[in-house]
Amino acid sequence: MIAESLYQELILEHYKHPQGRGLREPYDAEVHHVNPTCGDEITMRVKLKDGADGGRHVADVSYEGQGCSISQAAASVLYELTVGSRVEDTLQVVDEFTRLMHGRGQVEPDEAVLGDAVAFAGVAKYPARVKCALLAWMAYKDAVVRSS
Amino acid sequence: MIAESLYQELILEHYKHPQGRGLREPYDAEVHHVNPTCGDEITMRVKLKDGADGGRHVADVSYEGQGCSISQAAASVLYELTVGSRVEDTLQVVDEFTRLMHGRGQVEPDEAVLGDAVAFAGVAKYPARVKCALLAWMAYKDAVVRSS
Amino acid sequence: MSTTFDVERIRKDFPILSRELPGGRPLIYLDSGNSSQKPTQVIEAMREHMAAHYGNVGRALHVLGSESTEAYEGARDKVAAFIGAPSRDEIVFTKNASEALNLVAYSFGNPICTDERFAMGPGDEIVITEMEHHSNIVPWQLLAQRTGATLRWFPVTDDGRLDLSGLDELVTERTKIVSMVHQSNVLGTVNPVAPVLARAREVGALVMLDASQSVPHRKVDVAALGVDFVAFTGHKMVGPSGIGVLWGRRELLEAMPPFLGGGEMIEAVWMDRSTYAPVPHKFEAGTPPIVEAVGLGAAVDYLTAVGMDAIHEHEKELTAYALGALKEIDGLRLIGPSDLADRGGTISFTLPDIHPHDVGQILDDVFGIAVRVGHHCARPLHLRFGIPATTRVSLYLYNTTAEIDALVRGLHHVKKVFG
Amino acid sequence: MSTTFDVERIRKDFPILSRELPGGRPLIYLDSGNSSQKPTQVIEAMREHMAAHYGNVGRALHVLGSESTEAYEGARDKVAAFIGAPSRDEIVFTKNASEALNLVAYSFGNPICTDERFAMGPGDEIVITEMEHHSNIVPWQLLAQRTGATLRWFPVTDDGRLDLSGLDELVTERTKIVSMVHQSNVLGTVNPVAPVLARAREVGALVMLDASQSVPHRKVDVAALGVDFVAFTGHKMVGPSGIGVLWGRRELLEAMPPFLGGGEMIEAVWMDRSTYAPVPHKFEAGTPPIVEAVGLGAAVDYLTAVGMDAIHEHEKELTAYALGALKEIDGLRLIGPSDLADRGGTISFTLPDIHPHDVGQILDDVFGIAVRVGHHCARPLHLRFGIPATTRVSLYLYNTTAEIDALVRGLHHVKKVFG
Ligand SMILES: Cc1ncc(COP(=O)(O)O)c(C=O)c1O
Ligand SMILES: Cc1ncc(COP(=O)(O)O)c(C=O)c1O
Repeated sequence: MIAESLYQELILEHYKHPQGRGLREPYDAEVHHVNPTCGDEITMRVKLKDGADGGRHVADVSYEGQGCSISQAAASVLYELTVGSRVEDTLQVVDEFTRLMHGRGQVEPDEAVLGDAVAFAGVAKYPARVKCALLAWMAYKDAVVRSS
Repeated sequence: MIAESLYQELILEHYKHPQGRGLREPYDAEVHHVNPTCGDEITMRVKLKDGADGGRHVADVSYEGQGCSISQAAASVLYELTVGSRVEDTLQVVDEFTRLMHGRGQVEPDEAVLGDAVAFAGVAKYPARVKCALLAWMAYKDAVVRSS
Repeated sequence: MSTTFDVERIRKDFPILSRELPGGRPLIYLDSGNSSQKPTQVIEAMREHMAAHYGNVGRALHVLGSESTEAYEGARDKVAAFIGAPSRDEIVFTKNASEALNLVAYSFGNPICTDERFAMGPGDEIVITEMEHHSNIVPWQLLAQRTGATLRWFPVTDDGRLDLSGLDELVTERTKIVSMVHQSNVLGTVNPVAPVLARAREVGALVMLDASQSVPHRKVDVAALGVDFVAFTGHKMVGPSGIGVLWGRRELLEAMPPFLGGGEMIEAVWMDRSTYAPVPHKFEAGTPPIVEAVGLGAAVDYLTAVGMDAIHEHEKELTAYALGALKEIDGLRLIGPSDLADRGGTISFTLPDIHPHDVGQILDDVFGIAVRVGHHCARPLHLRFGIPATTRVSLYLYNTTAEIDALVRGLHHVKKVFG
Repeated sequence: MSTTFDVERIRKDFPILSRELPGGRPLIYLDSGNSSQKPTQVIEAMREHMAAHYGNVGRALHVLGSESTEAYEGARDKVAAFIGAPSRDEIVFTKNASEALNLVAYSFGNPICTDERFAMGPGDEIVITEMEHHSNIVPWQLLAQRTGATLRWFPVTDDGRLDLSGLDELVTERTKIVSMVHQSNVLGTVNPVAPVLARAREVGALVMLDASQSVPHRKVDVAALGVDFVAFTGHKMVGPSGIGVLWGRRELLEAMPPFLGGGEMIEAVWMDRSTYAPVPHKFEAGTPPIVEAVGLGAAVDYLTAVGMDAIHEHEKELTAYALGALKEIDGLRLIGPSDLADRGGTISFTLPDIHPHDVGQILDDVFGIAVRVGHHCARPLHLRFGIPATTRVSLYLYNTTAEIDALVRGLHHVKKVFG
């Protein structure tokens, strides 16, 4: 059954138990993104900080949103993959994730970069759902740009 | 060949040698009718008079027009059938002619009423040409109404 | 099921219904409110026309031109008879229902037109309802923005009915037109036309019905309804895409300014001015949807042969069955009337903590069940119910109780996945 | 005939061409400028889509919805590539070329839009030409009437060319848009775009091309042309009725106000306001011509496979042959250029003292030859030449020199009947 490839256990887990959800202070930038075709929405705040290594690090990502399991789980996974990491590294994850989503199921995901986000590989085969998976990630990218 | 039924010898004769053509004085009413789909036009004048029998008679029908052989020949035949006749009788011809034209080729023409106009029977099978055949006759009916 | 109505025989007419989806799933199509499937009779009429009779209409004297013109105008006759139009000349072919609604909206506030009824400016009002499809909202918003007129609307009650309690305050001497949906594409509600029409007549307002969801499903008689304009669309009534219908009272169509300009809608053209063809051609600029009209004519023939009353009866039985069966899904919230009175076979609902997109996706992926999920082009109605989206099941003549059973099984599975 | 171009093989693709007309006449179709015939490839693509893949586009997540969306948006890709559009998002599907022209005309003088380029009022000017199809005249007349702007036009020379001698006086700082036909549907003339465009750019006017008669017959590259808008229509390019195309520069399409309001053209809707979808969807309200887009995509594939250059070459040879052959008809007056430079395969003429309707009728009745007679939706052009109507022969990829021979025989017969 095809659905198995879309609704991975990991996605369902994150949907049912979202990580880092809620809007928190302090933050450098807040953005609100909407997916007009299906009405999914997310409000996301990003707080950056200087790391011990001299680079910029992600101090916190907090969010509120509504939407399908894919869009909600994506935000939860994003929280886990970004908080505590170097900003540049997280942007590399965004790029790799975007590439995977636009690959129509033909792109081999780079697990080393993507980590848990690799569970979304199946979404790429569903053009109508790609935007759901990308919503949080696009919001994140936007918020990081506005934080700098 | 189907065309034979449309382009009767009599129609071609009237087209090549139109009877009563030209605009003449005096007249009671002048009308201008146009067939917008094919651009056929006719200007027609009607002069009525009181007949010896007490009824109204057609003293003259004069016209100028441009258009296809069907529309031009129809005006010429109309001239021959109306001038000198009782107005009521000519209106009966108009009605019978109209009925024939709208009959899609299924109506049996009343030759006694129609006279030479029966040559147009074939036109009824060509919906696009029916308006050509009717142009002069509708103008005539209109002009008679305005003459009274 | 009624004895004269043989749904299995009908299903055979729709080739797509025997299609196998990828992975060997059968197709269970419960999305006819979005667009209906087409019977072989329609598909073949279109193919045959293109393969043997096609020519442009109106303009050509030759055999193909005559055959196409006859087929095209013949479709107009069929549609006129189907909806009880007093005259075939009151049937305007558009590209879809949306164009028909826009055509009427653009008739207002046009300086070209001096008819008082179509004047529109500040102080004038347009009345719609909160349960409209976007296609009966946005054209009026745009009109209000262009002219400075005010847009107002009827609210919707908690059980999905039109709230007419404020009728007299809403429809007033300021109202130029009331445009409302005949049957809601979300709630299934069939709206009462008579009281609104009576009030509109009292104040001299015109009334337009968006019948996109009623004409395909029940006998609609425009003369009996007594309204001024009716819009509907071919693709929802077993006809092709690319064609819609505006019916309007002749006298109004004649008073309205032209909308789209071009070939076929004219009487005579000079460089600096034009005169226009009589209705309906005045509103059909350019080459019309010829093959689509042929298909729509065949669709009307098909629906008539099956019988609109029989179709309506079948859908009613299916709807009763579905409303009953869905009760067994824990927590399912119906958005729309739960009784059968004045409602069609469109059933929208939510499931607690499961987003409709996930419901639709699993139904489709696992069971081949096609439903629609989202706001169904009726976002304001969803806002009114405080929900971003619903799952919508919409039934038609070819659906069966077995398909509803499959739906219920599917919904149980969805709940298990997210349980 | 060129060696790679096998017209007999091509003719086999068009089922209607082997049809026998009533009375046993073969069909000789010389009316493609009015509407072209459809190859099996197009007819089958449409049939197959309806029989196995049909669903509404954009809105549905299920298998059929995805397949239809992919086919519909795939057609957009094909059309974009076919005309060299810089972006697929610049292709707007309309119902025909007329709607595309009206869409642009309605973008001007709309109070909703604050972009200076689309402002239109008294003192502003619109420039067209005397050789336009009514579909590129009436929309601008209506616009001028709505806004108080002034409509002006290029005259036509005796040999059927655009008279550009007054270019600088006609296109001035007051001009907001110049809209002209790329290839005349009566004269066959292909108009020079570059000088008009250069002048328009000097004065800051926009330029629209009505390419209804060029896109089907020659390689048209919108980027190379450099204009702002291009309109054309499916049914003249071996595609179905019910679909047309507007190409526009993205930046302009984005600046324009919405035209038709409704489902699919929105981003979000509240009762009192809406935001709109990005182009091209902003201009595609309601259910689009889905099956028709599939057919148009197949048409584009077909034309591309045959090769637009080969088609153009074939038509050029046919045109040369026809212009030569028609010379032998006594008194025949050609309306349009007699040389092959910058002209397509559309040949209009008059015969002394024989009305075109009679010519067309006899050609059709006796020989099965389909030509078009009348003013071909270009009445002002006919007025300019002082004639009410012409007989028009329009050639396409499936025509042969033998058919032109038959035409010449037919014309001799016509002259005999009226001799
Ligand atoms: C030059 C020209 N422009 C516009 C049109 C209108 O096209 P459509 O009838 O598809 O709207 C035509 C054909 O009828 C045409 O030949
Ligand atoms: C109630 C209602 N009105 C209008 C429309 C618009 O119809 P179309 O998409 O054919 O323009 C629809 C369907 O989409 C509808 O359900």
